[in-house]
Amino acid sequence: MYQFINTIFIGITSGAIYSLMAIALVLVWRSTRVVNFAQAGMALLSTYIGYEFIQRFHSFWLALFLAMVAGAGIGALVDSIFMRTLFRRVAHGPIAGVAPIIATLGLLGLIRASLGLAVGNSDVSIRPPVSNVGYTISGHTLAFSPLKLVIVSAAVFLMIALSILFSKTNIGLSLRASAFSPEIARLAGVRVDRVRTLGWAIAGAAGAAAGMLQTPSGTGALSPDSLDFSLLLVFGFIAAVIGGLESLIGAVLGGVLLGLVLAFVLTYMSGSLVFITAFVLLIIVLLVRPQGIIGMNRGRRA
Amino acid sequence: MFGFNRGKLLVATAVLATGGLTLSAVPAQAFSPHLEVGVSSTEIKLGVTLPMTGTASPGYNKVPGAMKAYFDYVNANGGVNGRKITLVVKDDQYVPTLAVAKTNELILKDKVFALLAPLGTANNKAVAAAVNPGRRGIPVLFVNTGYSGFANKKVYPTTFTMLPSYIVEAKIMAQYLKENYPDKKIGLLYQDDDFGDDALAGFKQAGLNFAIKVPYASGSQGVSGVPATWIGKLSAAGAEVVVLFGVSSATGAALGTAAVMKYAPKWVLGSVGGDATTIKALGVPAGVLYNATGASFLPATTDTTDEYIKLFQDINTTYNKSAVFDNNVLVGMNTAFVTVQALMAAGANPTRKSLIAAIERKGASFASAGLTPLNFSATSHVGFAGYWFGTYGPTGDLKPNGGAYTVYTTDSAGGAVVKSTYKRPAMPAKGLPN
Amino acid sequence: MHKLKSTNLTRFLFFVLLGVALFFLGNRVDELRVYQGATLSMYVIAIASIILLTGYSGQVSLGHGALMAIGGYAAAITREHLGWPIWICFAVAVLVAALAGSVLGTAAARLSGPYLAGTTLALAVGLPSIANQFSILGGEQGLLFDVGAPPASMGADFTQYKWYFWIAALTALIVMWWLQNILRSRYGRTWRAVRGNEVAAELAGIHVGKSKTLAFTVSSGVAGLAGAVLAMTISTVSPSAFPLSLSFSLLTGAVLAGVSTLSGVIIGALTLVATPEIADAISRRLGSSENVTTNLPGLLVSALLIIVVLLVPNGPLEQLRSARARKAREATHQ
Amino acid sequence: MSLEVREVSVHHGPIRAINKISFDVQAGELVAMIGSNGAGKTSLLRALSGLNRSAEGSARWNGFELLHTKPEILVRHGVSHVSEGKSVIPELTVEDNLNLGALWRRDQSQAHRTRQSLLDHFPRLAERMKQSADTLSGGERQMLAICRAMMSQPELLLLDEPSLGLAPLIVAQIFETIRDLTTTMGLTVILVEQNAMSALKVADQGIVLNLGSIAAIGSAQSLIADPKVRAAYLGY
Repeated sequence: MYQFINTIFIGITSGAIYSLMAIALVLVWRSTRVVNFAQAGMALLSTYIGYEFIQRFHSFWLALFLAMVAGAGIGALVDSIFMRTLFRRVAHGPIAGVAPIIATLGLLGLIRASLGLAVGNSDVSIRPPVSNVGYTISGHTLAFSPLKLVIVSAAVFLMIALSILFSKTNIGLSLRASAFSPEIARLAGVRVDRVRTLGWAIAGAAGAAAGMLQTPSGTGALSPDSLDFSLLLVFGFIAAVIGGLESLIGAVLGGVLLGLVLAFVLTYMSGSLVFITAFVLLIIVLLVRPQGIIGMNRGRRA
Repeated sequence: MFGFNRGKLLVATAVLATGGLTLSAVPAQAFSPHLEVGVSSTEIKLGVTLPMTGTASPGYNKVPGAMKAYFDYVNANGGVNGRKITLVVKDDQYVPTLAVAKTNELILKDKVFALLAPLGTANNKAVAAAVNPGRRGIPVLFVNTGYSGFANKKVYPTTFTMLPSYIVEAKIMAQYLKENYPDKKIGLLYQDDDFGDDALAGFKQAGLNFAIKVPYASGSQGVSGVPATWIGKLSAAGAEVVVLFGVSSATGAALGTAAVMKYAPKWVLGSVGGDATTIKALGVPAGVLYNATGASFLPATTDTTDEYIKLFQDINTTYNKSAVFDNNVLVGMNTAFVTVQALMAAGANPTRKSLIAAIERKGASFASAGLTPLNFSATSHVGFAGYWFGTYGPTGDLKPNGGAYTVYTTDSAGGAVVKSTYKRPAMPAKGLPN
Repeated sequence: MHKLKSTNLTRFLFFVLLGVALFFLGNRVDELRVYQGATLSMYVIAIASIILLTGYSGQVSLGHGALMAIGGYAAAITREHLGWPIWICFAVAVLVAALAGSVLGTAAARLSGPYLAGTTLALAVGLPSIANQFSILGGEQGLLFDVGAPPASMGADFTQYKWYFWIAALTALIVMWWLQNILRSRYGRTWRAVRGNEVAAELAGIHVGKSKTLAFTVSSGVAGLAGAVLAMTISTVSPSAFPLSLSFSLLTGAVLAGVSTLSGVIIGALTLVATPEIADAISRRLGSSENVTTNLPGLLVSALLIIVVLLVPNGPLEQLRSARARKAREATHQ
Repeated sequence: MSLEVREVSVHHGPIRAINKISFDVQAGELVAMIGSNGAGKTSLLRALSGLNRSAEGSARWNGFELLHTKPEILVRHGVSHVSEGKSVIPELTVEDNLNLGALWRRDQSQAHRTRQSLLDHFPRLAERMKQSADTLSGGERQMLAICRAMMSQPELLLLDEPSLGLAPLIVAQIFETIRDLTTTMGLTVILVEQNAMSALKVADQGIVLNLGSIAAIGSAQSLIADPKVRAAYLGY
């Protein structure tokens, strides 16, 4: 029973971390129809910037805020000087489907290598801002700590806040319109280029939050070659696809579903099945619903 | 779409021509007839492939720097019979395809004399099969893996191992556990591939039973939530002693997560993932390691009373930009130290054959920081085959249990685990073999 | 600019000619270049499989590394357990990978862009870890794949690598020739129609789903063959030989080659093989510090990729062609 | 207030879609622009609305140059374009599609009033505010597209083939609505149509395009009466 409850906690907290990344991916997808593989690199860079701020100001929370600002700046920069040029040049043909993937992969490599050049390939570490020791209830320690509470809250908060932003505000309407039909949005007077850049900026900030929160929740280590960030990208993307790519709630649901299924398979079946489980879960979900849990029924080809 | 107009033929020809140019633009390397490949009157060239970048690189990418540092120290003190040693480092990103390609470059383009300390089981196996240094007579010195298969002289005739095999380690560890924790429930975390399979074989041979065995997929330790499931299973099974037989990142993740879940069994760390510096660099607080048991075949990295450690630390400061002196650096330096002795033993004008013969003949008497003997002989290419156990102090220093190094040795086959009587000889003056 | 009459025969002769040229080239260069030639041929096949899928049927796969793994393992198991001749092992690699591809392709045909990308990515991450679950797959160290020594009739100084190169280059030539033929066939036209406009193709009576599945199947089979060739060049198959980065570098090669046409495939392969070496040389010339030598190759490859995507997104050949077309147009306008 | 088009040319690669054409449109007029498929109607409209910014020449609305200006800027200067094929975003609700047209406006209370008066005009849309736009019928979508453009309170409205794919009865309704809007709101409208007869019937002026040049221009009645135009474009 205790193990069962703990497994649920493990699933939810790890799911929350995948969700944070999934949210960032969904944001870029929703505002520009690009699957942003550079998101891992942008998050890594933002987290390094956050680490520098921690060294300077000795406050995780201030550093988190500044890292998110930096992440937003990085996102905006990537879009305005990079993706905009790309879209001007590749609008049509088979390349239009792969160019954004290739370009963002290239960017991921560029950020990695530049970071490696700048800071070297060894680790630095970020301490948890609040206790990461599990809560104890009647003598049992749960796999759930104040830090994990912060992470889950952050994922839920971002989901709610950004969902409101998207569905209830004028900015959100501009974002959605620009993503679905840039031409019509333009004709309606939406400054599509700026709106897209804004979408990237918000995603950059969300990605920075994911990086800053996941690092201390793991071992705390940070390096340009960090395995954790590549895996965060892969699992975040899988979560986003499971959730349906169009919806922030879907991103969180996808993340939590992935987290729970992984936790239960690893605990009750075999610890070796991590990657296979992720693949099988994705296939099952997509066979039942090709557009993800909360996807649009008449999904656009993109 | 595929009409062959003239333009396309032109382009195709141009591409072919460029390809041809690139392919043929290799200067034919001139070499004197009486000197072996990779040996000139002033230089001996060695080569290493290992992950310098990528997710497998942390820790291991410090080894070449350490080896270079020791070679530079030797070079500054007259070199090997007047020749300087250079080490060509290639990044294989832990991918066998790249390991083969880079090893080919080392042999065919850089023309190295011997391969040194290549890393990784799959990589070494692919290189052995595709590049076949064995058939070409190219020495592969001191592979940096504990997979027991490479000690098979028939399959890998020019390969020498340095690390004790995982089987040896597991057998000795089993003995230690049976002696010290006879009635405790013991749990095991292991990597679910050949690394773990070797360990399981060793534990099984020694007749040790685990209350619970938790496998993990290589790489999955970086996935959020995965380490928590290990700890969940270990604690649910009530394991009081837990053996962590994985890589550093897995050990670190297990220890860190256990602290979060307030699970505090007696930890016993395998040597691969047991380097305190690496674990601490992963962000795990030193306190978590406190009182855990660790194993090594080299002196503790912080033991400055040891003459080798003291010398290597000095060399590290002078020639390695004061890199953090951890087990990777120590292993690198010690490997380089043994390599220099092998080169010296191979004669005034070493050949690949004479190098292999020298190690087979004199290898067992080579000086080294190791606390167990090197077992090289005409019939054995196995290096170290023993371990001592220690306890991590509050700052993460591994100190031998009982104050002195008590070393156990065994072999990868059915041999018994015995207490070693080996007395390490004194270090050659200034750590320079002669 | 007039077109030479293109028939199956001229095309066949072109490939024969190319083969003869490669044969002489193989005799003139040193051992390392011969080995790289085998790797190059492997990349030609693998990149062709990507171009076929993306350029001609408009689907994106991030998981072709996994399909290569399937082919590689199929060939190795056939060789090790049945001891069949090498060309049968290659054929088995094609069939098994194509079978896996058809299953995956059936699912893929229902998925639009990013969903397919996600599925194939998960496959690339998930599949290699199966190797440790079944002992027949040999675990982390993998299986040996020994294609055997070159026939004695080739002479004593005919090296193992030259043998690899011959097999790989011949395989690549046959694959390219066959692909050119299939692309000019009914299937090729169907794929292009689907790529151009799915709705229009559907109206024209093309079964879009079937057509896409077929393209995925053929592409997977070719990828499987590339996997077998890769396994030959490293004489083993192991999970770590097919990392996610392999799938990514194939996409990179396809973009460098120009995804819309097969004819640039050699450029993509050449760049993949040469760039690390060039980067290595540059970094060694510049590199005083370890940090530079370690990170510069990655930096250069990424930068090259970004430059190509931004400046010549359709590949250098396509760029050349359109530039020439523009010039020709201007000439006629005057 | 008027639109002055002077020597405008539009290229599509090597093909010249519009060849140096000039004409004027007076404020408050409804101009039907007709011509066969490929005559260059849509190309001209896209140049005027900033969607194609490679056009040459000059087109001024009240002295403001339209060519080479981004569509999102033109909207702010009173020029709205409803592009070909039901210019609505099917993934958004009817309400969102409407609101989209006025997002750029500082004064949202004004936008609210505009919306109210449009909804009074089109009760069908008012009933379907929360539905997604792809649940609407073709005619309703076209209405929605026009309303979205009206939300920007344009002075000059460019309409590209609003009748495309609609039943004749619906087409008549749409044209009536356009006529109505022109008169009651004092709009200036350029209506590009294949459906030449229906368009000319509601228009004040007509322009006939042929192969990128103006073939005929004049009052709508005179064009309907012109036998050559009748034969070539009106089908009888």
